[in-house]
Amino acid sequence: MTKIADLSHNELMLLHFEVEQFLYREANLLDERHFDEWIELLTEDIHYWMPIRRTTTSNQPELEFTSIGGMALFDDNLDFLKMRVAKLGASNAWSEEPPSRTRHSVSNVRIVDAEDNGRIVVACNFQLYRTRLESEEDSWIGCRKDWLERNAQGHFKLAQRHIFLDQTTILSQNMSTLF
Amino acid sequence: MTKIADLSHNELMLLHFEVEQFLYREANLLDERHFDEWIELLTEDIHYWMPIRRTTTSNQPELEFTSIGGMALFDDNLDFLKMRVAKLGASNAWSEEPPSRTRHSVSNVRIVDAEDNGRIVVACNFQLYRTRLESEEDSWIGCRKDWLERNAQGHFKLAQRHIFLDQTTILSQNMSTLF
Amino acid sequence: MTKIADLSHNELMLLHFEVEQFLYREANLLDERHFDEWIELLTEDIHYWMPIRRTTTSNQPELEFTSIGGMALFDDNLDFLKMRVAKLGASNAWSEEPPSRTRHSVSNVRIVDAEDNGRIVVACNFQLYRTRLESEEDSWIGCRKDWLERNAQGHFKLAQRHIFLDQTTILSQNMSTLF
Amino acid sequence: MAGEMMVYDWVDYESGQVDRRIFSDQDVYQHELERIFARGWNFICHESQLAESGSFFLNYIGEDQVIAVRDRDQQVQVLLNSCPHRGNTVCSAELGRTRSFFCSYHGWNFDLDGKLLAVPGEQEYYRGQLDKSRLGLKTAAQVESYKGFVFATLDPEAPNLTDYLGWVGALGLDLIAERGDMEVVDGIQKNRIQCNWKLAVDNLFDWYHPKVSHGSAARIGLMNEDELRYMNQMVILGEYGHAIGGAAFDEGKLANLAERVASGGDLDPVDKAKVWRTTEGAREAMGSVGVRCGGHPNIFPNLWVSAAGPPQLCLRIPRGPLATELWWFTFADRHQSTAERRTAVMMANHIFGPSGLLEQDDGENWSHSTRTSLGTVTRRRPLDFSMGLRQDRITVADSDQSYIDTVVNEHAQLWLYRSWQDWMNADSWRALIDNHSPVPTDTV
Amino acid sequence: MAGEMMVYDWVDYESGQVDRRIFSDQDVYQHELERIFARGWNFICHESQLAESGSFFLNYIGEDQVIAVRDRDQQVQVLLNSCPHRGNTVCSAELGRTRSFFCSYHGWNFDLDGKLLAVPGEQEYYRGQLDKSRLGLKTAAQVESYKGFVFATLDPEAPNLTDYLGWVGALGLDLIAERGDMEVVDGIQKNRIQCNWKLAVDNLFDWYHPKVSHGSAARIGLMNEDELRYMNQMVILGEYGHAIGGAAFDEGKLANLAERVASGGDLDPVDKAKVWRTTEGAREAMGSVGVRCGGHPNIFPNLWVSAAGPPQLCLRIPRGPLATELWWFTFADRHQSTAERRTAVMMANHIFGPSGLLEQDDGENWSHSTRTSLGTVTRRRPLDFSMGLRQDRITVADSDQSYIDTVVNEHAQLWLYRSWQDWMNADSWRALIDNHSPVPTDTV
Amino acid sequence: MAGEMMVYDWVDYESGQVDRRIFSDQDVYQHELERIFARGWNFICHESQLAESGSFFLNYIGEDQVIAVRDRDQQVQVLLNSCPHRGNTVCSAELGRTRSFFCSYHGWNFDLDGKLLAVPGEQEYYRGQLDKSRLGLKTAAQVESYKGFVFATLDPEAPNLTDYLGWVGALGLDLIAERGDMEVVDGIQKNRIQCNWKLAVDNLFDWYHPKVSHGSAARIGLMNEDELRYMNQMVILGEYGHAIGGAAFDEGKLANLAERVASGGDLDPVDKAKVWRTTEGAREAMGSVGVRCGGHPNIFPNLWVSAAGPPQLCLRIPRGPLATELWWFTFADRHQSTAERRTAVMMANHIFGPSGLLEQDDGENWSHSTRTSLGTVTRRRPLDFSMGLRQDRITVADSDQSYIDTVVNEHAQLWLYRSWQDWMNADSWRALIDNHSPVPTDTV
Ligand code: FES
Ligand code: FES
Ligand code: FES
Ligand SMILES: [Fe+3]
Ligand SMILES: [Fe+3]
Ligand SMILES: [Fe+3]
Repeated sequence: MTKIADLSHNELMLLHFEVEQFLYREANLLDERHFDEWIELLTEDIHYWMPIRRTTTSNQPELEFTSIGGMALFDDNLDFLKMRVAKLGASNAWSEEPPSRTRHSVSNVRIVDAEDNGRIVVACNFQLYRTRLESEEDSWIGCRKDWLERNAQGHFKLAQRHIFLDQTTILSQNMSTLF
Repeated sequence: MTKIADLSHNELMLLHFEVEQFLYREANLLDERHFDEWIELLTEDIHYWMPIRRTTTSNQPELEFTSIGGMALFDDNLDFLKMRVAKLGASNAWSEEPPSRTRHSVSNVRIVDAEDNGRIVVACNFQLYRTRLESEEDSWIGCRKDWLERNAQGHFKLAQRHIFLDQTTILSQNMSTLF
Repeated sequence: MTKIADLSHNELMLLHFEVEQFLYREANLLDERHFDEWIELLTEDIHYWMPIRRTTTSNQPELEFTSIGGMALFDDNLDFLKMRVAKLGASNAWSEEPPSRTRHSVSNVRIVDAEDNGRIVVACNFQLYRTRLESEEDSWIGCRKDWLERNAQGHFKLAQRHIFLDQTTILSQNMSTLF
Repeated sequence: MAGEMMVYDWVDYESGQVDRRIFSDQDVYQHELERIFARGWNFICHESQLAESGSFFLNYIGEDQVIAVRDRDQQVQVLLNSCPHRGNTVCSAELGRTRSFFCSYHGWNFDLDGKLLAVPGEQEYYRGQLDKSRLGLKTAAQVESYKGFVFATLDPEAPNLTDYLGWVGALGLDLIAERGDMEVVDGIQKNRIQCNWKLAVDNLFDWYHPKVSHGSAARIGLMNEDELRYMNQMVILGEYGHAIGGAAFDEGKLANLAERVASGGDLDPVDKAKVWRTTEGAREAMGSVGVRCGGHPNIFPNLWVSAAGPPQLCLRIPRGPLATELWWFTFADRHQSTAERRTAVMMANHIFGPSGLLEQDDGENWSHSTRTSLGTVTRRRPLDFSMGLRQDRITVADSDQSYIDTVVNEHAQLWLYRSWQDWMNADSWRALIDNHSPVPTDTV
Repeated sequence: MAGEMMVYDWVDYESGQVDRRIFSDQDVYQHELERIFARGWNFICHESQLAESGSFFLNYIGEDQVIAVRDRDQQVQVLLNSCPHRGNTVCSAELGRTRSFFCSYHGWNFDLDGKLLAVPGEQEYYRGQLDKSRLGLKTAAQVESYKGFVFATLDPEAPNLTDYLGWVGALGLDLIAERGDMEVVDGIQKNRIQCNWKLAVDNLFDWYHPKVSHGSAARIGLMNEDELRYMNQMVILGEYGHAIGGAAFDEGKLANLAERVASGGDLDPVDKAKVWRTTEGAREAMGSVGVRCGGHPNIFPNLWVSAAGPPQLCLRIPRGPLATELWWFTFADRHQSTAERRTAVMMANHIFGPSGLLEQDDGENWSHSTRTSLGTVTRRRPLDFSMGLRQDRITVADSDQSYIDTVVNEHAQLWLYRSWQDWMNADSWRALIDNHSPVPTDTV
Repeated sequence: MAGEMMVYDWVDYESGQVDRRIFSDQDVYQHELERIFARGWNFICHESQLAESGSFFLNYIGEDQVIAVRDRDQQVQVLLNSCPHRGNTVCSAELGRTRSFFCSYHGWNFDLDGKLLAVPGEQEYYRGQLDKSRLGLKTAAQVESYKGFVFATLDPEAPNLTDYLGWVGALGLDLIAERGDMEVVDGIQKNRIQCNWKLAVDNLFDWYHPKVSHGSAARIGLMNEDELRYMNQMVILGEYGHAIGGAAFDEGKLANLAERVASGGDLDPVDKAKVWRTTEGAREAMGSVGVRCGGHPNIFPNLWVSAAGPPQLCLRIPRGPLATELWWFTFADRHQSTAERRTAVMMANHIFGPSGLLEQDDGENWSHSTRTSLGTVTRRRPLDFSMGLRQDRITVADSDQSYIDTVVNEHAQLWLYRSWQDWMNADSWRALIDNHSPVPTDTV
């Protein structure tokens, strides 16, 4: 952890505060369905990825997750994410009409690394709760790894997101929301 | 955000820390059933409100929540809250006898504004878990907007709370607890 | 709160940050199944305890929890915890083969006291989510009280943990994980 | 279905005993859906909820979801929410306004009266062979409004709403309708209780439980202990299971109030709330018995008219034998002052609904009563409804309205179950009309 | 109920095959509630849990919730937890002390023996017509205690507890009772497993699974590999389905131990734990076979006496065909030193219960076995209980106690299912007494 | 089971009406498990998923969980995942590699072909009396592979796979198999939808819904509006319920493409994706009709071959009448360039699966259609499948393959339900073979 190590406790705490607030704001934009603003938080080369998870024996951990480039539940670049957002805004995307009510909660936020390219690597747990229509409920729980970088103005942008869901078989009708 | 903007990063972080700790202490008083102490945290003119939420099409967002002064699930001033607390303390309030076991968890805390009257506006997500008797379980998830102000001693008081539950049809037998 | 009281706001915030990060790292070691590293975080005289909770009338609160030394769900010293960890590592502990997928989320962290022996007492809420095999799900929610102390190097160690689950009848097939 | 053949003999109204199995048995429940909900007149909404053409509101008749909508001719239509093509729903919002009902599966588009307007590929794919006229949304067999309260039945053989309600059902609704130019206040409170729907209905006649169930409300000063004795009770039993039970006002006091109103003396809030009962209109509509009636009506099967406090309706929607949804509709007079309305709304918000200071304590009793009826041995013992049994006489007023003047009792509850059994044993409306229990005329 | 008419022929004890449908079929389950749980003697609690008048403890008989309470005459009463009025529960806390049982719905108040004490409005509302004597809480048909272990049956025709237990059931309980002045240690561990209750019972006789199921416990040094071979097994089969299976102690070793005790030689913990078996009292109560018996008894249907380690009972409460609750009761001798008790409690806390280092690994096996019995084709193939079938002889001891000396086997499991079938095919206690399988006397 | 005796008359193929009860009735569902899933040939996996001896993959046949595994002789075995001893599962990982199947309950160990290898205590406890040969894991009655696609049936009387598939089922699989040296790309997407499995199958033939259901995909430029008109449709009906419906390629265009390939002209991606259809091999395997076929096959009962985009299979696994799991298998040619594979995988990841930009919008329609079929009155009205009914002629190609050239239609869906009814009314394979509907030869 090159740069991180050099930070004083107080600097680290400040950085952590800034990171946490960024993640909270970002989550809020999704819950408030301000998807266009959300897109603004992403870098041009964003990679947004959720592998498929499998139940495997403890002696074959290498089989637990599919790898990058293979089958996945999300494997999006900016264009695909823009499509998803456009879809969420379209009144004829039936899985979101009426809109889902989502709640993105982030916890256990940890700055785990700073890369030479200046990216900060942040780990957290998430719980995405969704309810639709009269009483449909979904709860997606897992952990995430986010790569943040600062733009010219010094504001954070999300450069990479790896989402590790704890479920194997997805117990939901669809995943029409963003994580 | 008048005042907030003027704060240094460090001051903002300190304020945020103080706010978060206040919300945690407050939640804990409810979970520990120290209701009288909880009442002490409220201002004389507290407004504690949970509107009714409805499933609506994306082109009629104005119908999603009932408005202040109309039908609601909570629409309490201090007197009503004192009644609820008195009830929670009464051994013949059967929905709470035996007492519910509650867990108020607050996350994604954000200071979103500071009003000219010196009130700080704080947004957060909440999960209120309740279990009763042998195995009854309820989970209420949503977001909250709290208005905090400082009393003479500089301690925070809760001046206003708007609770936005994600459920429309309430899937619980009652809402005998506080949020 | 002897020592705590003497801390400046900023010092308290720093301490809190350090404590929170410790709890997050610890949780992560469990979720990543790095049990041996987890054991390293415990003091020699650790006491890890989860009493049995009961549904009782409001006039007999003394019956709600079993007391230390009596029946419990966890009542472990370091030796027992090492056994659990060894078991979790054994490929023939069938309740964990294939391994459970767990997510330890900690919230509402509060430093509630500092003892004369230099131990810091920390309270928090927890949600332990577990999913196994195709679609088994457990969610254990409650609050915790942790006693932290610093070792020679000034690193935190967990000296005591009291886990108060909100459920009375445990709605899970087993509790093969650590809290 | 197992239930089909059996004859129900689970309500013994001689001894006031009711078999517990009717509160949890799956076959009984399926039977109720067929013989009660799919046959009776069900409350759907109030006309004020459908302000303009295209305004709609979702509700249920038993487990059939229906759309109430005001069509282009301003008529209220009640449509089954299911597309005749593949069965998809055509409306998912619980309220709103629309120009038509568009099916999200293949795009069949239905007019506000349910007619099938447009079918993609009608010529290209169906080659003009589709008879659109037979493929509209199924409409309720009959829809009628009584003073703005919209009811619907799915059974074409059902008598008209007036005959169904009879004077008792009508009086029940008048207790709200006659108060003024009533409208629904925006916001229906909905919550789900793990109880059988009949136990929730039973409870609305139950003036025995408040003193204990709601004892805490008295303790915190929300109600007055003595209020909860309810010594002056009036019970009215109606054909097909309708009933009213609760407080009765004193003839003289009402007359005296009328005078004071005439002489323009000023009145306290409690009196104010009764003034409407002293009007000519009210007496004409409700008769001498009606104006005195301060109790809780139930329009069979599941509509509680809560007229004691702020005027509200509580619909009890079955969700399987072991669950019920409560939907609270709150009413206000369009001509009421903002302050008066605010007071009424505040009261409604704090008394009933899932967080209501009174209602909080009802659900658990009902759910426990439901759950115990699953006990293998526990359910062998019937419940007891003997309070006041054979103790009271029917009075027939000059208005020809018959009623029972008494104290707290279980007459209305027993009548509810007795009528319920009539419905369950009738295999058609014809049979129900021929064989239902006559309203008692001498003693109960 | 579909089950009523059928004759069960699902256990073939000639070949040791058991049809899988009995582990998941809904009708079979309803039938079990009627014919086994509502008929047999069920363990309720230990007298030490009801310290004084008013002390109560909630438990279940099948799906009927019951209150065990010590009444004013110090008698233990077992009451159905349901109010005869509207069926509400009258006790919600799982343990505690009360002066009476007060119904939160309308305030009927019941004495500790279930008698209806007071009814609000008995004169005012019921006009003195309510026969309170017929409206108490329903009490169990019979309640008896064997050496402090309280049992109840809901069937008045059941034989008394002594006849029901026979010498085998009694011996099972003696394995705890005879150790000293026993009491329950505060804190019952309760958890729910997604398995059929019979698979949990079957498992308690199963000395074949530890070596594999609990292999990890051996690996971490909690047990000793060789311990898990269990070559010296004693099986005892009792009337009505009771059975005991597990380790047998050596006659000679016990005698030798007795001498050493007499000569005041000092003993290691393992020996200490056996001393009670060498006393006159024990031999008198348990006979020569009993003192040698170190196995696991099951009191039919669902009470496991875990007497090998610290004395515990595990009750297996059915929660539908696919779920079972395990309740662990831990016992200690009142006269034990604090240190000894602490050691025993620590052991109990770490062996069994949901987090127990042994029991952790049992639930999943049982739930998988239950789930596979739902497979359309999978369930067509019966389970196999042929271990030791027709290989062993019954020995009759001088004490007249008959038993089987053998190695690990499935005799007790097969006897469990065979007796289960007797119960399921009997439509009354009379029929069960006349037709149940006799305890084998020659070979098994 | 209630269903056993009844004769199903719920599909009226004269009028194109299907009774809604078949989408939610519990007895119908149990019957489907017995008569369709436990009897038919079910897709299990592709041989490429079982790379080497010991490689396994878990799947389901109805509600019976099966293990597909490559044994020591490189044969693919399909084993019921349940131990014959106490029924425990012997494999819990959903994929992986193992040397044997070890039961975690008592340690019985099974070879890769299901044979019982070792039993702890076979001599000590079973005294050598255990006939291991009868206690292996139950293997599927028949297992066959068609060009790498592994199928199994649990019914020994089923015809062989070739006869079962017929030319239509075979063609369906050829649409993937003939593209090259195909293998499964690691990662099966699995998710659960609250719908009846038949509505998911019905939908795969449904070229009517994309324009509306997936309108948003067009709006965001993922598809081209006009593409969604589907005027050139080809429907092929196969014995036992197999069918194919969707786009048809133009004979001439294919020929022209062949020429361009020959003359080495360069091709756009769309053309490239069709080249394989112009090969001799393809024409031989699939015939003149097959190479033109661009539609969606379903291998009865529940295997969708999605060959329009990147080659994928979607298996629809029933989870009770009201739920279905979708499992997506994605295929790629081993000899494809990394870039080509990456493109195909990206497309597969973004079109289908729970987060797929198309599939996202399907599940809710199906779940609503399922839920409405529970409505007491709603379910009384059948669904409509009359699109194109009696409008189209069967053509028989020189290749003897018969097909229907038409526009968007519901022929295949109606054939699905008609065949489903044949299966449900046959009490054996013999009866099904004798009585199933013949494939139409003139008009449909
Ligand atoms: S289901 Fe409504 S248009 Fe097809
Ligand atoms: S239900 Fe118990 S008093 Fe009425
Ligand atoms: S259940 Fe498999 S070995 Fe016993
Ligand atoms: Fe009430
Ligand atoms: Fe075990
Ligand atoms: Fe689709």
